[in-house]
Amino acid sequence: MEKPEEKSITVSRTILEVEDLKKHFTQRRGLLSAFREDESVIPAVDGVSFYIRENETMGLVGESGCGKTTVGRAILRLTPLTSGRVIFDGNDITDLPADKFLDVRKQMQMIFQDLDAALNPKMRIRAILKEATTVFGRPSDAEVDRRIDELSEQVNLKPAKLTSYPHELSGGEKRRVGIARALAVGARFLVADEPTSALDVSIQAQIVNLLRGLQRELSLSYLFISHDLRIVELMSHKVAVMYLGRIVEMGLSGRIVNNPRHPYTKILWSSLVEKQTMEASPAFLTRTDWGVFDFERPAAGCRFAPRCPIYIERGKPDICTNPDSEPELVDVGDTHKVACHFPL
Amino acid sequence: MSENTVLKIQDLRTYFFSRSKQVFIRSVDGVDLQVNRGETLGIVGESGSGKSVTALSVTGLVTAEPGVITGTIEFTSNGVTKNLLQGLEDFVTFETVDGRIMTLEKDNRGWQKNVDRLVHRIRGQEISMIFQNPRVSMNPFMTIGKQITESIMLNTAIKNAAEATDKARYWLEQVKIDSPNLRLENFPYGLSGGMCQRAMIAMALSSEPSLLIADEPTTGLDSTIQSKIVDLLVELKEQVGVTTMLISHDINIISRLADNVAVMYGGSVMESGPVERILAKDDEYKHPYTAALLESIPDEEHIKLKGHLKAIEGDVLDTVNIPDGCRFYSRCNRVHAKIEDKCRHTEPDLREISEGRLIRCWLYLN
Amino acid sequence: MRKYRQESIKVVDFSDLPFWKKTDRKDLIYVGYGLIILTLVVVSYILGALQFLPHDPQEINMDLLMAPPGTAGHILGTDFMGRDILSRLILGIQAYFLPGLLAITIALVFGTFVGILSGYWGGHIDTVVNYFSNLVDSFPRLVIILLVVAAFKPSMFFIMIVVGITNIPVVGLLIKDKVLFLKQKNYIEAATALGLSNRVIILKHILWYNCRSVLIIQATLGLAEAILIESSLSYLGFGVQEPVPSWGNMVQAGSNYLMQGNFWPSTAPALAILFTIMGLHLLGDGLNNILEWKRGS
Amino acid sequence: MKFTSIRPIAFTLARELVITALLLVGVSFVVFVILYSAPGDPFALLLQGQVSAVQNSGIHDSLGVPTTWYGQYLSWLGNISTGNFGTSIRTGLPVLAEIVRVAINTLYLTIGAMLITLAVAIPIALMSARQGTTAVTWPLTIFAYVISALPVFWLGYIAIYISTHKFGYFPITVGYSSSKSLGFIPFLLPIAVLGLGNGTISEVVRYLREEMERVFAEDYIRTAVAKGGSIWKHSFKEGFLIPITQIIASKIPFILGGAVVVEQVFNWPGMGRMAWQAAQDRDYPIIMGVVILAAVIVRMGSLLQRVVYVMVNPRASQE
Repeated sequence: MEKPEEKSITVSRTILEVEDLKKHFTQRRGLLSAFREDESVIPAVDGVSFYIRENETMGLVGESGCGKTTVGRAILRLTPLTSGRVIFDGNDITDLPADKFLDVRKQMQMIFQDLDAALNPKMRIRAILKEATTVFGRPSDAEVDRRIDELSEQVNLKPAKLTSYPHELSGGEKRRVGIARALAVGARFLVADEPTSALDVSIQAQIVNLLRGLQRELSLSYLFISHDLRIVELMSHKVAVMYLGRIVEMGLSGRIVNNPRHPYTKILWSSLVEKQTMEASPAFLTRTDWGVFDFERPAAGCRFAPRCPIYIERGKPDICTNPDSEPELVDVGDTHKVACHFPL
Repeated sequence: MSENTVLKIQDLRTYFFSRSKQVFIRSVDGVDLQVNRGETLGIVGESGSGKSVTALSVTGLVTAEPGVITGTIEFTSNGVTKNLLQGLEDFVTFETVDGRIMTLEKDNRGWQKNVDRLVHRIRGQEISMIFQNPRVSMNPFMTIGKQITESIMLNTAIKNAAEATDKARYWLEQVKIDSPNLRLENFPYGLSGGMCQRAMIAMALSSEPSLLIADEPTTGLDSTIQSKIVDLLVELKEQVGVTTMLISHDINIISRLADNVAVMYGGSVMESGPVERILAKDDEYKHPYTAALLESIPDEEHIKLKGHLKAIEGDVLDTVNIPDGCRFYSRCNRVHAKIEDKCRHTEPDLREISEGRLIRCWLYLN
Repeated sequence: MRKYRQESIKVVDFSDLPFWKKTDRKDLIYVGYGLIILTLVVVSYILGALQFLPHDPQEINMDLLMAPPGTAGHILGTDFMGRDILSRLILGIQAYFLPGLLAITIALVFGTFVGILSGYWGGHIDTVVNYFSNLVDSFPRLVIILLVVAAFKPSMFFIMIVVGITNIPVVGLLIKDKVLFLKQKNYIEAATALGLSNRVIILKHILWYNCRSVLIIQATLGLAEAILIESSLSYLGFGVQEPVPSWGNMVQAGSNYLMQGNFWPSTAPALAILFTIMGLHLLGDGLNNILEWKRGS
Repeated sequence: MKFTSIRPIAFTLARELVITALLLVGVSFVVFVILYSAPGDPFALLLQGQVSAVQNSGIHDSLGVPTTWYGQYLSWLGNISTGNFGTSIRTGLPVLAEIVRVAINTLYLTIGAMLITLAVAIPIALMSARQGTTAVTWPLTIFAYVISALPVFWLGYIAIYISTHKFGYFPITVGYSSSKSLGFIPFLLPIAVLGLGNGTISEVVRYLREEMERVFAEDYIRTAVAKGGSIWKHSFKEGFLIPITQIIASKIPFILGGAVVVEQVFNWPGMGRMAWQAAQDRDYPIIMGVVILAAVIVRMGSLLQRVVYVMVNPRASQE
């Protein structure tokens, strides 16, 4: 086993900053819906702020439907923001006109989650990579070939696979192509959306190692989105835990696992690891009787309260369900922030 | 075959023919398994290892062609043993070239009719199944209540609708779904994945089967929901005590639920034995594949130290091009000069090396 | 009994296989037959346009009325006025071919435009397109054409413009569904993330890679429909008028003699319609199965 | 059916009725545009002497006929919304009464033909969906293609020829309402011809088969079989009921179009033949009435389809 990486985080500069990001989806219902304006609003992302420094990985973890993917897509402007600001490399890119935004696209890319849907099934791998290398500028054919060879070597893809179609590749290979495509434009910052989900464990490990190797080689920064707290911890320098559109806990990785302060983080962690850890957790955290709730609409007050074991343990205190007292992220020391009225 | 055996699978082969590539996909390629009464057999393996197809073969649910081509599946209940693949040879003829099936003829429709007759009153009544992706595995056009009631009326002595509804409510309570009365009237649409899976488990148990096949029951659910479902299954195992064949790629789930484990790779069983020995890191016998699989899962220590993960190099075995020798040879890190020739050219047998402990590896044979 | 055979142990890459190995034999038969018919139609059209016919189609031969097929000099026989049926059949293609192409072009061009518009951008455009297509679907095609006929006494080209317009929503909905389906696929999003412009994404990823097969299939079905409309109208007496031949008016004219037991003058054009329309339908369905990889993958 | 589920259906019905009304206004506008732009100003002719619902609105000139295009349109729309479709140019009789007199014949013909089409197509579709391409289903599918490509007018003549020579019936000038002495064959013949020859059988087979195959491959069907249930019962709603109503709704226009030809062949006194006659005589009021009535029938078909869809699909009422 290697020694832990000693990265001095404090000296490098901020590459991406997100301030109070909000994304509300609207759902129209009813008679002749197209002509009516009263809509039901689903806050997929409800005020998220964080920053990522150069050469750093920020992990974003949460259950499906908590809005983590939406955060990634909103940063890359694949979905319009409702409000908030995105600052990339010191420049506010929130309202950048489309043609100016192209410069940002060169530096910021995404690795998509769905293996089968992310690659055009009717294009060969070489054509997919070629398209990516020729988006900006018009390199000569020799240059393109050289670049494709270089990319496939970087992501450890067999050159023979370049003539295949996506559906002929295995899951791991598809993922590698996805990574190569993101690197092809010369991105420095990658949003990796669940890069290890839907992969077998043995392949998962390959991809994690590959992403970490690439980060070292190419000085990349990642926003690493996953539902698997284990992988997130392993990959990231800091971790944010999201619940229903909000960050409920954020801090340096290691602290999140070793010393979680939010009950939700604790539950996420204990639901993942082997039973030994489960048994070591306080009894009320592993009780099985908390139900399943409507994910679409957060409860008033603390949005985690309906599922919260502490809330039940403490006899359902009013502060947790008071609509005016939604807990804010509060620093509890060592840049560790928690949004909870009764942190562990 | 001991009296305690509920299900015994021998030399099961289920192939699919890819018309586009003109090749056989050897999805299940000589599987031997045994499930004993009251125990939970965990089958663990990566995608494409043939574990789900094995389960579908047992209940005659393989729809792609040519499907099951060889083997016996002996199912015992109430003291009667029945081969669920009775007469398979009459429907299939094949020729082998260098020990590999290259030409095959099968009367698929005749076989489907035959297998439907063989599993009649067994499928559903004696063997229940739980599938992955509960939200699409429940009929979206029927209420949860109707679906469970249908299962009860088809498979138990209860033929009265009102009684069956009461029974359905009882089972929904057993699986700890919240507000079971309301759920009876609900359609699967609008229920969360966890709730649908609970309903599905209730439906599977409601026919009071002697064998439950759970095919990736937690895949596609959130980890918090997953752990709840596993908790539920653990609890039901204690209360109901149904014999179970549990299929999963997640070793943690297997380790919590199974008594015995079979590890599958590339369509065949690589090793099997009691769970505490297979999944222990320091057992004296250890298939290199299982060892590598266990190592590639990040454990707590890894995570804390941010160590390099030990990945298994190479790709999951392509079940079209099954090698002559050991299936794991190309990815194996424990081949040494003495056995290399055998590993490359001859497939090892699945051999019992100690009580209840079977392994398919040249390291431990001879 | 079904036979499965793997020929070699070494597996060839799917993309390297010749296409007839990738597809169902049934679909190959369909497409093969369809292509033969299509070629025949196109060649016959050119022959007809160049007046390169075995006989003068208007030449009346009172000595040889209603000759059966196989008669020397008249392979397909003659009609009730002794005119050569083969020549008239070949010339009959003129009645629908160019007008049909016009209808197809209108339907495909505008349908694609409308489909992309409503699928890619959606919103109110989509609502408007939906209402438009529902509106057009409300008219039985032949009935609305009768109205147009009554109002304008139009030529076949004019009628085919109406047919083309009524087919716009059909093509539009197909393209829209395709676009909506593709929009769920991340590779369209990935292309946006890469910095490709909307124009490139629509033209390359959506139209070229994913809609060309739909459009080809719609073109074959469109030609079949043009034949049907033309022959029905000519039969009803609103299309091509005697003595100019059209498959529809040939059936009509021949039908008077059918009751007397003279099948051939009306059956020959009917069979021409039958084989052609069937060929085009089979071509469309076979191509659909092959190009959309419906089977065998 | 429980009471709670009636609300969404009533809601959909109301919604669809509004949409249908909107579309019918659109239909009338399209008809108006065609006739208004026709040479010889047939439209002004049409409005002459008619009692207009908007007569007192001041848009009329001394003749009693509005001069602006919207004036003419609104005036006409007002007329037809009160059931006044004008009078036939040829016979001088009120259009609506004329059409309604023959509409029953057309309805009888089209409904019968639809049933025949489905009766032929459904077994082929179900068989090939369940069994795949076999020695039985493949010829049947080819048969469906052949039938669909047959020109319906020729098929009609052949049918007449056969019935005349084999059975001694000569069905020309036989209509549903006129003669009852000839037995059933004269009535059934046109229906059978239209049912087989309307050109939609192969499409119906293909669509139903594909939907069935798709549903058979769904995970929930596998669950149903695994619990010992019936594959047909579980696939009935999604695989059969919904596609069938869709087919019926979408094929009504084709069958109505085919009816024009078949009524001509058999001298069947229906809307189609009336429209044909009117097109010959340029009797605009009649043909307009037929177009609008046909559109009403088509819209009713889709209304039925929507209602069935909402009744069957628990998800639709939430959308």
